[in-house]
Amino acid sequence: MAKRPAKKSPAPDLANDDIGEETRMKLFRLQLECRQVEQRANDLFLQNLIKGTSHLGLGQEAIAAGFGGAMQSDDYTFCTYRGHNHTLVRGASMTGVLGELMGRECGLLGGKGGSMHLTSVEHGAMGSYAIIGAHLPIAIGAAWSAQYRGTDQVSVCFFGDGTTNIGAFHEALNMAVVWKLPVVFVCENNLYMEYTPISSVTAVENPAADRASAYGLDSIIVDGNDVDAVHRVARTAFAKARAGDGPSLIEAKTYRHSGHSRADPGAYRPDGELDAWLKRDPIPMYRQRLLDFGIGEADVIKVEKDVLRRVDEATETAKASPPPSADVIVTDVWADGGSAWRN
Amino acid sequence: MAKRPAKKSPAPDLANDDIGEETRMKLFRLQLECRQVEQRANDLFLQNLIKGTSHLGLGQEAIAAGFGGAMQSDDYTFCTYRGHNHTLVRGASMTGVLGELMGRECGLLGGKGGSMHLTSVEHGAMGSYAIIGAHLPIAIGAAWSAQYRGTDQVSVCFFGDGTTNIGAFHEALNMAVVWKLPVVFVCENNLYMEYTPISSVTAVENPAADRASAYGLDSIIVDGNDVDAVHRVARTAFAKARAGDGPSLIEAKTYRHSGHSRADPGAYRPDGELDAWLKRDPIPMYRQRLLDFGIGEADVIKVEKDVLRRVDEATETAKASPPPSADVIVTDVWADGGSAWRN
Amino acid sequence: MAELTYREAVAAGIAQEMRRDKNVVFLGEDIAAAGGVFKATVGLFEEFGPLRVRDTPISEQAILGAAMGAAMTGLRPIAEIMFSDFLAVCWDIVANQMAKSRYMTDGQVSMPLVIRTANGGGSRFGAQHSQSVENWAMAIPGIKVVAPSNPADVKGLFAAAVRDNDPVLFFEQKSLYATKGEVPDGDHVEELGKAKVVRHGTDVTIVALALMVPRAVAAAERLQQVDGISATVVDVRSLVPLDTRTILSEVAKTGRLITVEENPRLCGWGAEISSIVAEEMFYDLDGPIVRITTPHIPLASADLLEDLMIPSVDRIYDEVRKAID
Amino acid sequence: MAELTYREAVAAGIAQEMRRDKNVVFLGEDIAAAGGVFKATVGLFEEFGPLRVRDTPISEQAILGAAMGAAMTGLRPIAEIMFSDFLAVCWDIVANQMAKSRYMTDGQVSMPLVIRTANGGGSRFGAQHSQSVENWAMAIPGIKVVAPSNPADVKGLFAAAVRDNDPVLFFEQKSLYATKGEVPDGDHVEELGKAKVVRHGTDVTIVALALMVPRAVAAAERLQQVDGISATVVDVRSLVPLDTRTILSEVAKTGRLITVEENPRLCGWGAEISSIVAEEMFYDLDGPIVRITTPHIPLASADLLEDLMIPSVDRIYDEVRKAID
Ligand SMILES: Cc1ncc(C[n+]2csc(CCOP(=O)(O)OP(=O)(O)O)c2C)c(N)n1
Ligand SMILES: Cc1ncc(C[n+]2csc(CCOP(=O)(O)OP(=O)(O)O)c2C)c(N)n1
Ligand SMILES: [Mg+2]
Ligand SMILES: [Mg+2]
Repeated sequence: MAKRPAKKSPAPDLANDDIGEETRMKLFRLQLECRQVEQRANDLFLQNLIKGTSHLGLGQEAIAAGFGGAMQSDDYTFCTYRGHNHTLVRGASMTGVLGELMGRECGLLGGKGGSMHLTSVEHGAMGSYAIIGAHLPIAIGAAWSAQYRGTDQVSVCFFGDGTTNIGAFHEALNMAVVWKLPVVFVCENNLYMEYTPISSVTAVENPAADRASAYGLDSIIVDGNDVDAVHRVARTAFAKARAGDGPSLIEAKTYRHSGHSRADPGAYRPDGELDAWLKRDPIPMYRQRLLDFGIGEADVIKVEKDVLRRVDEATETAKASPPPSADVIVTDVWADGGSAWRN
Repeated sequence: MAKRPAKKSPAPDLANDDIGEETRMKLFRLQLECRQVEQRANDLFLQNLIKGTSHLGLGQEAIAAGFGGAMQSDDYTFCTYRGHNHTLVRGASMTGVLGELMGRECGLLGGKGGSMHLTSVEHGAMGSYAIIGAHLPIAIGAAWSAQYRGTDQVSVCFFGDGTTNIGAFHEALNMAVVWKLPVVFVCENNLYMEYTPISSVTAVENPAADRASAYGLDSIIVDGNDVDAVHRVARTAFAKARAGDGPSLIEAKTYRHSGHSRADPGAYRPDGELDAWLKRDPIPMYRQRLLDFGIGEADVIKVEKDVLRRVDEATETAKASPPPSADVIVTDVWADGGSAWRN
Repeated sequence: MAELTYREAVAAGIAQEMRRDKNVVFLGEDIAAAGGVFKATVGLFEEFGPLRVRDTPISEQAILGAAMGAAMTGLRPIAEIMFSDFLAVCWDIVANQMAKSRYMTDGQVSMPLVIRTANGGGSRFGAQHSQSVENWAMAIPGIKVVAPSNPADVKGLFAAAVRDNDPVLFFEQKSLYATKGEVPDGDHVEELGKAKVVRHGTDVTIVALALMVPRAVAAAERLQQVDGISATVVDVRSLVPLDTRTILSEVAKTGRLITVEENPRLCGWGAEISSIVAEEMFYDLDGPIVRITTPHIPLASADLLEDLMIPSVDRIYDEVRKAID
Repeated sequence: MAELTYREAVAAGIAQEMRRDKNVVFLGEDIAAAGGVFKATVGLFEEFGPLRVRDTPISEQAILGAAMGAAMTGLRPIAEIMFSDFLAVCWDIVANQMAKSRYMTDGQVSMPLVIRTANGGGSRFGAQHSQSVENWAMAIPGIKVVAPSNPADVKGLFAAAVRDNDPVLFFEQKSLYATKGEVPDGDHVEELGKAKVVRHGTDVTIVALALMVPRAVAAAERLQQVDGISATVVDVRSLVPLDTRTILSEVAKTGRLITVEENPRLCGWGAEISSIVAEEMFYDLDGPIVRITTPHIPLASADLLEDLMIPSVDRIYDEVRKAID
């Protein structure tokens, strides 16, 4: 675990705790699962067991956990190539995630999709999309479907700050509002596109929040490193969506601890920036909060050990899984299970 | 000429006239040229002399004239398929415009482009674009070029209300602001896309103006049927652009008198809507203003006759022009003048 | 049987499927209240109401994205892209998303949707509103591609497209909207991936699609009458899946292949079929394979120029005769 | 002569042109301060400064639109689209605008610009970051299409592309970035539209592009050594303009044609070349034309699967041998 931050959290208002111990433990566990799986993924890179690219969300776990922890099991998640966390918090198997990164048969996608496309439809994780912007309109389609079918499902769409500058963002936001769809757009503002600071290419300071009014939406900014805060805005937005009151656009301020992708050492970051954000690492911060709320350290350690054990097991299972058989190349292009384009 | 509106204009403040007689006469003449050429185009349809589609800007002339009258000769205009007016006000020949609509050799584009693509590069009319949104990013490119070359040219981009909902709008606005480009975006809000009211598909009331803040721009709305008002916002925006202070986004409220295109009778418009707007027809309104400002009716009539004569002449010349020779099919795909894709 | 226009058959096809299955929904620009800019969707809004027939903003990425997200979650959307040229503004959703999601997710994601669009030239709309882009779609693995040549096929192939569980790009030829033909009443469903031999001959096999089919047939009639050349005409109907069996067996009978495409020359579907035949039937051929196409040039708008660019009956007749001589 | 990587040759090619002509400007995502995500543009920002080498937002339509508007008004922009798959999000600007404006305006508009983009597979990036889409571009009249196979051609063809007055899509193969080769010093300019015969043979002509060229050459060497089959290998280099003269004359010498494409099977450039040969050289052929391609399936990401999909030396060797037997 990373070092606990020096600054002590303010004393919690125990009487006014709107979140509660059970949810807190869940949010902690979800964050930890993300962190441990991704750190393991990083180790597996270094052992050359992961061949393709990979985009870690280290440091951004509070967003995935805060929203994921507020979802119903039949809600829909749409996320990006930086989507390990969002997929995991829906309940997708760690083995499936690590296996996919390693290109093994046990992978969530059988080795066909890779790190950038994690999907687990049975868990509502409707896909990780690797072309910037595309999944925003797709997410509104799932929300439209829920609305049409008369369910109370919500479609939640995660994307980065850089994504706010592409056309599909604009089209999706407008149509979602016009059709009053149950969709929640979550911009994870980690200050950078790949290597370029978002501030150098964006006309406004808050790339999502300052655009909300262009769609008649409220401007919502949340501390993306505070899982409680994230959880609260999530609950509010979901309630609004389920009540038929339409979409929300939320900007969560955060930071990624590693480079953009596996290939990136992150040299473009000014000195001290990473350190400052490491002091606000969501996981040790939240661990401290649990203790401040009177949760016993033994209980916390139990979760930590349990998560680590499960990640260890998943790693071994995934490592033991064979590479996909060549036969799968020709399956599942079409609904009939095959790939024939001619008779 | 249409009937003069019943309501008398307020008495003009002659002492405080920031526009002046000469400019006023020019703005009047420009509007009239647009009106007469397009009415002629309509007549030519009915005579089956125009084969393709055509999108008239009848009723929207004050916008083309107000901006066109404020441009320098080396400024750039980018407009849409509804671009006859914007092309004419830059000085493109009436014969070339009518000839192109009729598919004649004398057409601005030699019959290759048609009504939707009028262009006259020598007059700064850099093209009419028929796919919604595309020319907004293209217009920023011309502005970037002017900025890079250190000229004081401005790039002016006209588009409709419906265009504010497509992705390219968003991308162009953001990049124009980030690069502080000398570009002026003019949204002609005529209340409709093709047949669908813009209000039914847009998240905000003013499709352009209510989005300005999403790019850190001022929200500017102008009466698009009042050429003086249009001319004033044009001058301000151009001065800002030439001073290096970046783009403007202007929403001009207006109405098209005819259907979306030749094929459209406009049956979707509520009863009385067209009549109400015809009372605010920019051209008779402006004619009255000229008289109110003390300009002699004889001078006004002289302009009217002169424009009509020129349109008559252009019509005859265009009619007399042969259809394009088949040889032109294979010219000008490439810069070498030809179309060969192989040796 | 009723005589319908190609345009009416579109509305009839959509209505048939919407009546059958309430998960079929329809979205696009100006398609609802106004009945579509080609008047091909008249009456649907009135019959099925605003929840099932929805007007959209001018946001093609949102239109197709919405269709895709809905298809992934239980609906069977039909999306209109007004002119096929506009597929370029939302090509990512077609080529990178719809086409690949099922495969990339190892079959987890289902994508039962249809994109219908007005394709092709002949309306003097100029280079940005007249393209024949069915070959763009054929080049993308994971998309089915259909292009009917007559009203009965419009209805029958459309029904098949809606009932298919894969994304189908359905190309309607603008110049055919006003043409008429007999259309079977009631539930009329064709099979995707079946070509149709619309004329039987012995000397040469002409393979055509959409607007090129009636033109090829007319050229074949003239070849018969004037030159005594007997031509088979195959209406491909579906580019993906492609009925190579029918094409190959018809070529085997005549020993000669000529393709007639509206798309511009390079990398058209005619090249694909030509290359299949050149690879698999080389020894059955009695002469070169000839492709008749629009030249590899943007389309001009003036009527006279446009008519010279898109293969006409005259040109098909001339080129086939020259090839067979 | 210096030995450069393909990646270094990109930067060298851009630098050469920017030094020569101050109207050459360069824009794209992460290309400036960061030197590009493939490190193919390292040093340019430092040498030419922020006015000529500009980082953009993630706004591909704005990137290409800006390039187009600038090209129409006196500049000669180079635009980067990071991965060629992303051309789908800005395809309208390429296919409907850049490609058609000169023609539609009867030659009034000039369009001297280059789009460079990382194309193709082999990096285990999955179906949305590995496509070989040079055939998308070839299908559009009005776009020139270039794809170099080695560092010298990168520099020489890039210079030609920048100096050309038409829009050029310049495809760099990702898997070649790390490969090395001798590159002429100083002003090095090749001609667009000239194929190169990279190996002379007598039994069969193999036509290849980009990454398929070194693989075809390796397969040809093995065919020679193991089977005594003597293969010509033609590096197409430029799909538009296409050097049919060289291709046809090499096919005439061997009587057999095999194309090797990385793009998925349907409507690839191999089909186009096959159909040209089947039409114009039918009587010179001694056997079927064979196309070797990636299957018509989205690319899988796992290394093992991806390697089985893209034509390998082994597969080229096997298929040529089988065809010639
Ligand atoms: C259309 C498109 N353009 C460019 C890219 C390349 N790309 C991948 S991630 C990325 C940066 C995205 O930044 P942001 O949205 O802030 O997300 P983050 O990576 O920070 O999570 C870019 C430019 C892409 N995948 N798709
Ligand atoms: C990308 C794209 N989608 C749709 C169309 C069809 N279309 C042409 S004009 C038009 C309406 C445009 O409305 P608006 O921007 O308000 O301009 P107006 O016609 O009112 O001047 C539409 C939908 C198109 N040309 N391009
Ligand atoms: Mg970011
Ligand atoms: Mg409008």
